[in-house]
Amino acid sequence: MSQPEVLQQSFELGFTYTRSVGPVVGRFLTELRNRNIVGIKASDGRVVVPPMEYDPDTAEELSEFVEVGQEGEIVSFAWVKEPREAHPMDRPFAWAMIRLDGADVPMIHCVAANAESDVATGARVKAVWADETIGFITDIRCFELA
Amino acid sequence: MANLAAVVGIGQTKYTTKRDDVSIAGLVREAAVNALQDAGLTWDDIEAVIIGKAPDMFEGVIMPEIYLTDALGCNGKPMLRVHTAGSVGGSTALVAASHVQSGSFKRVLTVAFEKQSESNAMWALSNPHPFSTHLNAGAGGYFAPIIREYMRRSEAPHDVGIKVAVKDRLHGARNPLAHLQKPDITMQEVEESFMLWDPIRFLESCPSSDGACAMVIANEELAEQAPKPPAWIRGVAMRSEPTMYAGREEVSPQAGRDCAADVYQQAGITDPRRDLDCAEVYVPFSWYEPMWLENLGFAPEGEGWKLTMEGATSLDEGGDIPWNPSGGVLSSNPIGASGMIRFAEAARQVRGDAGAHQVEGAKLALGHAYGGGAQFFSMWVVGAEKP
Amino acid sequence: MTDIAIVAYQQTDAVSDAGAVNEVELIIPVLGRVFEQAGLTNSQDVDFVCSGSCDYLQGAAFAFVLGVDALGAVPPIKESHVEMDAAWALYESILKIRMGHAESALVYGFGKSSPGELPIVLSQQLDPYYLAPQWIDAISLAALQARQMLDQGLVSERDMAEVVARSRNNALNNPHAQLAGEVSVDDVLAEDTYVSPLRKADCCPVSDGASAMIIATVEKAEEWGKPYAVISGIDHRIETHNLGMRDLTDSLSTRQAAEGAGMGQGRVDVAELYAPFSHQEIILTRALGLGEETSINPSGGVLAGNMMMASGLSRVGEVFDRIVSGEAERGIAHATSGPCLQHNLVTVLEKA
Amino acid sequence: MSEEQDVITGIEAPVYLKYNFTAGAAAARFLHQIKKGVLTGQRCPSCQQVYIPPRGSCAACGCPTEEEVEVADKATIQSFTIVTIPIPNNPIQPPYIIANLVADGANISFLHLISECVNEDVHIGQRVQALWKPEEEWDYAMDNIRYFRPIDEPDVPVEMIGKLPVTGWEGSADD
Repeated sequence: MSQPEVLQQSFELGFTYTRSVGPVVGRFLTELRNRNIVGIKASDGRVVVPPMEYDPDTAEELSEFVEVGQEGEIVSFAWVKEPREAHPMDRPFAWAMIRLDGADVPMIHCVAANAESDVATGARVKAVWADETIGFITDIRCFELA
Repeated sequence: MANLAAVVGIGQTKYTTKRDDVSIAGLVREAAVNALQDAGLTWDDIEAVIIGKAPDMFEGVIMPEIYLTDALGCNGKPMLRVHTAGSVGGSTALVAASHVQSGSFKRVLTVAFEKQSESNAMWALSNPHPFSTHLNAGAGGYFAPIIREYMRRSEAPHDVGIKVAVKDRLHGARNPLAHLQKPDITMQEVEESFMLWDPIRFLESCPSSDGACAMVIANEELAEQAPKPPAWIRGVAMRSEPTMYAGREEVSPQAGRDCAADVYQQAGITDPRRDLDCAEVYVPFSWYEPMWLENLGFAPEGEGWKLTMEGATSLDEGGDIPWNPSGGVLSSNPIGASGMIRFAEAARQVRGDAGAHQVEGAKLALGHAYGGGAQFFSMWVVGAEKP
Repeated sequence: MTDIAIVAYQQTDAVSDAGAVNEVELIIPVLGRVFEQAGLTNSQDVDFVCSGSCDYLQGAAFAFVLGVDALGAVPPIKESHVEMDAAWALYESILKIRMGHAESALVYGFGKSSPGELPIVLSQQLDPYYLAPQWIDAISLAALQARQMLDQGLVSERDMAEVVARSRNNALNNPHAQLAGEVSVDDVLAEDTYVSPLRKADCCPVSDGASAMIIATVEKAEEWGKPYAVISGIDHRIETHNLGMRDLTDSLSTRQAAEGAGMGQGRVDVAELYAPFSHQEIILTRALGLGEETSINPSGGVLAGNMMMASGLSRVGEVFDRIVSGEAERGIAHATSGPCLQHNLVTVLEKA
Repeated sequence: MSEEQDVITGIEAPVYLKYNFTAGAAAARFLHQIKKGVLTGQRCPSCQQVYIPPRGSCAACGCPTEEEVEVADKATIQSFTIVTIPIPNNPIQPPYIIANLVADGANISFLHLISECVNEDVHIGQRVQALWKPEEEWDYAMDNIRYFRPIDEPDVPVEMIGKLPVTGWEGSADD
């Protein structure tokens, strides 16, 4: 019994999911559409952005929204030299943990920069809005150095 | 010998086509909070969480326990995710029970869910794959030929499935959580409904629902202290067999018969129709009631349909062995949760807490789930009395 | 609590692309070998079977259903499945034995990650509203964690390269390893960065493969008369899904699991840690308080080959092999799930 | 400000992932054969049952299967359903019949379409044969068979379905 040649075929597993978001995520996305960023106060008083629905320590529902700034500081970053097809940018960029002004907990988003050497932990960045905001996380198109 | 364990809290969501007011976390959370409230407990009282759902493709969230950690108060606790196809809700309850029955945990929370409105189950189940013929027309397409073979063998009248469809919807009308509320449904309405997968009509099929179900399971000591009556777990069993093999009995799978025999033996049941007071059995297509009546030993082979037609399984007709008093899968089907709903509804019955669909004086009940190509089975028997 | 004996362990080679092999074809040879090692024929000879796999790795729903075809499940068997690494299937199986419903169990895990783009596939494990829609790949998340370690002076790039070099060299003695070789720290450091600050060598490869294990009560293991090791403890803990709220430079849940499993009650001769990135091995080593007396990842660990959904079970298997061969008397195996070590399981194994 | 607009309650989240599927060894052999217009199964070395399409193992025995066996393109209807809803991503228009068919020489059924028939007359035990696409369209796919259609042979008794030799069905003495 011979081994036949290998048969390969590419396929796409895809669906556009229709997600209901609930009041907390919904509030954040609604504010994004209006080009505002809100966080939520956790049980220990820390401001979390984007807002979590439930507190990690007490498991209680969170509800106290806090508007935060659109600028912040890079807490950590990863420099992507070769963006993948799914990535939001087609030229080198950074993923970063960004602590926005008025927030305590960093959020993760992408940072546009010309070179890795331009990005640093502690660097200030500001949100760049998409041309059209629709209430989706990518309404913040990216951050760029402030 | 397994340690004793009992259900001390049950929580469900209202089942509906689309819960458009909550996130996935919010849906799961709601059932969990309801279960904690029912048990008179808080998050701190829970030692571990066991979560189940059907394929991740239904919501497009891979291994969702990772994202649901906080919604279920799991930070710092063990969290386990079970997936055994359509039987998963039942299997998840059994894995949760094993946490307590093994003596490893005193009290755990288990949750199963599906937010089917996020996608389309037909799509997820019949997603084209290279080199395959792609003739898979969803679950109904798979089960219709098996039902046809049952009809041929049993020579059952054509309206048995119609009768089950009506009976379960009338049961569902007693259950405010049930998705379909059809108190005025008639045999004629079912018969005239669209034939989807001949011989399965639209109204002989389950709906597609969003929903979650949760239970708190505790050890003997804590169950005895529980504020509401516990449902004692009297037997647990699982069986699996391959989807296809030469000579496989698809109408009445061996795995189902073996699983039932195992769980009955543990619970001391010798005649299920006589010994059990009611059963919550996974019947997603109406004809599966007579088929499972035989498979589970409530009726001899070929005669399950007679029980259905006599009204033995109907609350409204005062039957001696009501099946699916909650309305069953035919009234609500959040796939990943459907098995756990059967297990939880069986527990509600023996706790005397089933409201308008309570089977009077129910002391011993069967919860049943199946999945895959009717190849994965999970069952438990719960009782009002401690074994 | 009932002690559990591990009686047999087998795995496939970790390969970058298993090619023309479906799930069943991947599993069958491993199951055949693990049954042979235990002196058994097929799953009819054990009381329970539990597996771990993930549909999205190869993009087909119900991948595990086909796995049942490899078991000889006629007549039907007691069987269950976790959509997790098979280390958690081991956990479930142990509960089953401890509740008295089984005396023995087959545990297996399998994954074919090569058909998809694994780091991107794993991005869909994240929060479905904030993170998954951004398609943040698993390597970039680990890089964010590594940068925090570097920035805080908790590791140096040389420390990370030392982990890689040791992995490659250790893997020379592991016939199943995908990446092995006489690699020096300077060789690693000479490599350019990949997703900075990580080099490609800091990241585990994508592997296809499967592993399987047979466990039993100690009484049953004695009856079978095969050499065995004892699982004296097992525990697992998960942490918040918000990466920004975790101290990514530590692994609190690993420490909690180790405490729960009773790791501190004796010397640890060998530790197999599921660290898909070099800096994570350092985080885990510190979280567990492992010192000089412990041989860490003698197999090369998952940097030498990461069979998703089987690697966690493989860590247990590697420690088992060393205990029954007499190389070690007591060891721990660690498994992880989720981004940046979110969910961790620790098993303590001892000489019988 | 935000109060003036509707609050967002839902989003659309496209999740599209690309995979490169490789057929398993058993499937690859089957597909190479069907490209030549031949249906090939595999026989279990233990229970002797013939599986088609083969998956590389006998699901009942859990052992690998290697021996290749050619089966006929004539088959018997084991059961079927008439589907009246469309299959997502599939051009076939309802109503159509999908049947579990057991090819002569095989012991297990596969799914395929039944056509050139009166839907109401299709029945369990009915004999059918493959209608192949033109040879120049043959590919590595079961779709090389466009559908199966009834043939003029006596019905197979239910207890005989799945037990016919590759040489086919002569019809029993009492037919």
